[in-house]
Amino acid sequence: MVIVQREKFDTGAEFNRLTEGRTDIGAVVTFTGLVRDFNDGSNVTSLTLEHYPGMTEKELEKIEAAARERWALTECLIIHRFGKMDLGEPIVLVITASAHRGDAFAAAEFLMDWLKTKAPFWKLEANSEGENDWVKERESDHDAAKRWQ
Amino acid sequence: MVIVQREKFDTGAEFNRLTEGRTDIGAVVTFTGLVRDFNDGSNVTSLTLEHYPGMTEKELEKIEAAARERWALTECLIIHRFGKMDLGEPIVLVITASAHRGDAFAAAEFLMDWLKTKAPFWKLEANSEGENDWVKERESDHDAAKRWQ
Amino acid sequence: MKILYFAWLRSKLGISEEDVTLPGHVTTLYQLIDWLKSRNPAFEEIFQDLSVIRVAIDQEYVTEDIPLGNAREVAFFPPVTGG
Amino acid sequence: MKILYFAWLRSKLGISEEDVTLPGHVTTLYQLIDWLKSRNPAFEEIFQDLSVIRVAIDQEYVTEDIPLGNAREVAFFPPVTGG
Repeated sequence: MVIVQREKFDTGAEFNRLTEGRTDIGAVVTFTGLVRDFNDGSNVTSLTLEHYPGMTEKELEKIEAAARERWALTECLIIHRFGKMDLGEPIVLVITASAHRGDAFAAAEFLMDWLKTKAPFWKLEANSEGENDWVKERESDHDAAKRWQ
Repeated sequence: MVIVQREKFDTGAEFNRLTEGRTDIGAVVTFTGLVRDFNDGSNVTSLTLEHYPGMTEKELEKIEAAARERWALTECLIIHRFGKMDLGEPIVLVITASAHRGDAFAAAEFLMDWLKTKAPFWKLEANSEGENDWVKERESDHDAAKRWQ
Repeated sequence: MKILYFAWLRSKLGISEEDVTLPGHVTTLYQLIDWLKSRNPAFEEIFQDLSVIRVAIDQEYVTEDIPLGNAREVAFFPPVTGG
Repeated sequence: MKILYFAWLRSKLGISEEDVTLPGHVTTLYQLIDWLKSRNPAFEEIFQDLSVIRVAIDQEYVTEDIPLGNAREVAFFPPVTGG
């Protein structure tokens, strides 16, 4: 399932919703990305995420479908926020559930790597000098995504 | 931190406790292992975990220290239960927090791989035929652990 | 045809979208880009280095010069930085 | 010296621990195993195939025949299966 929303989410509540009453899940991996106070050498004071409504959901659904094709997942959830976020707030959540831990780990990493290079989101960082900077793409994200080709 | 306990734990509550008020964490990975109704071809009805009190804690602390040496972790938590558990109950939790997702993912996988091959726990499965079987070690767990040598 | 701009393209241009009617000689993506550039120095500037621009036609990534066909929506944006 | 048994070793033997006083000629791990086996067919059986047994002396893994020294606790158990 794919959810794109402005509101905060609660990783623990999503974990509980997903595993409640299930006895066929052996392994659950969650990845939560949070707004960090430091990036590429500058003090971040807040983050604003812009996205491409419509295309975002489609891309995330393609990424989920690709993960489900590659690994045996009993559950798969992607939540990505947009809008303004304060330090420490959650940005993105990926949960993968499987009978075995190998599949859950690999799928969660894959989802994050592809999401980072394919989902149409853009980060605008406000820093302590009062500037607003569009975050640059990272070479390391592209290298990470190449692992899955 | 390492916790060995009989009581159930709540992945979401542990996640919240660990990230509360923090602005230096960019990425959090959780792994939760749950009691599954099926293993190696038989229907499981409950699971009992035996462990070696004293040595268990020491081994888990060594595993945590090894992870902290290899990756830049801002937080690291391992909870492992012992005693009788019903289907769907959580057995083990690993949480890793870092500035970057690569470290958090790698450390969580490493912790689980080493824990599976080094921490003195033994699973006794009760199945629907009324039998109690000690779970056999898995070759795949040893192969997974070898990745980190 | 609707043209969308995101992130620094949007902030540099000061617009997030526009509706355009293409002249008859504009039938491919690269022709569209050339035509957009010809209208205004601000567009000339943002399309200066196409290696830093990503394109989606009707919400699907496009990486080469393809015919626009019946496309209803063309979006221009920088490499993505979400997650 | 305290000897501990876990998992199927414990269930086959019917005991989880015992206190033993070693005879003077038992000074290494393998000598200890031989001595334990000599006492009783149940022990002979569990120690039949040492490749399926793991050993910890004073809560540290041991993989070869080492002197027992002042060890206070020796544990025997199958390969671990937690997590």
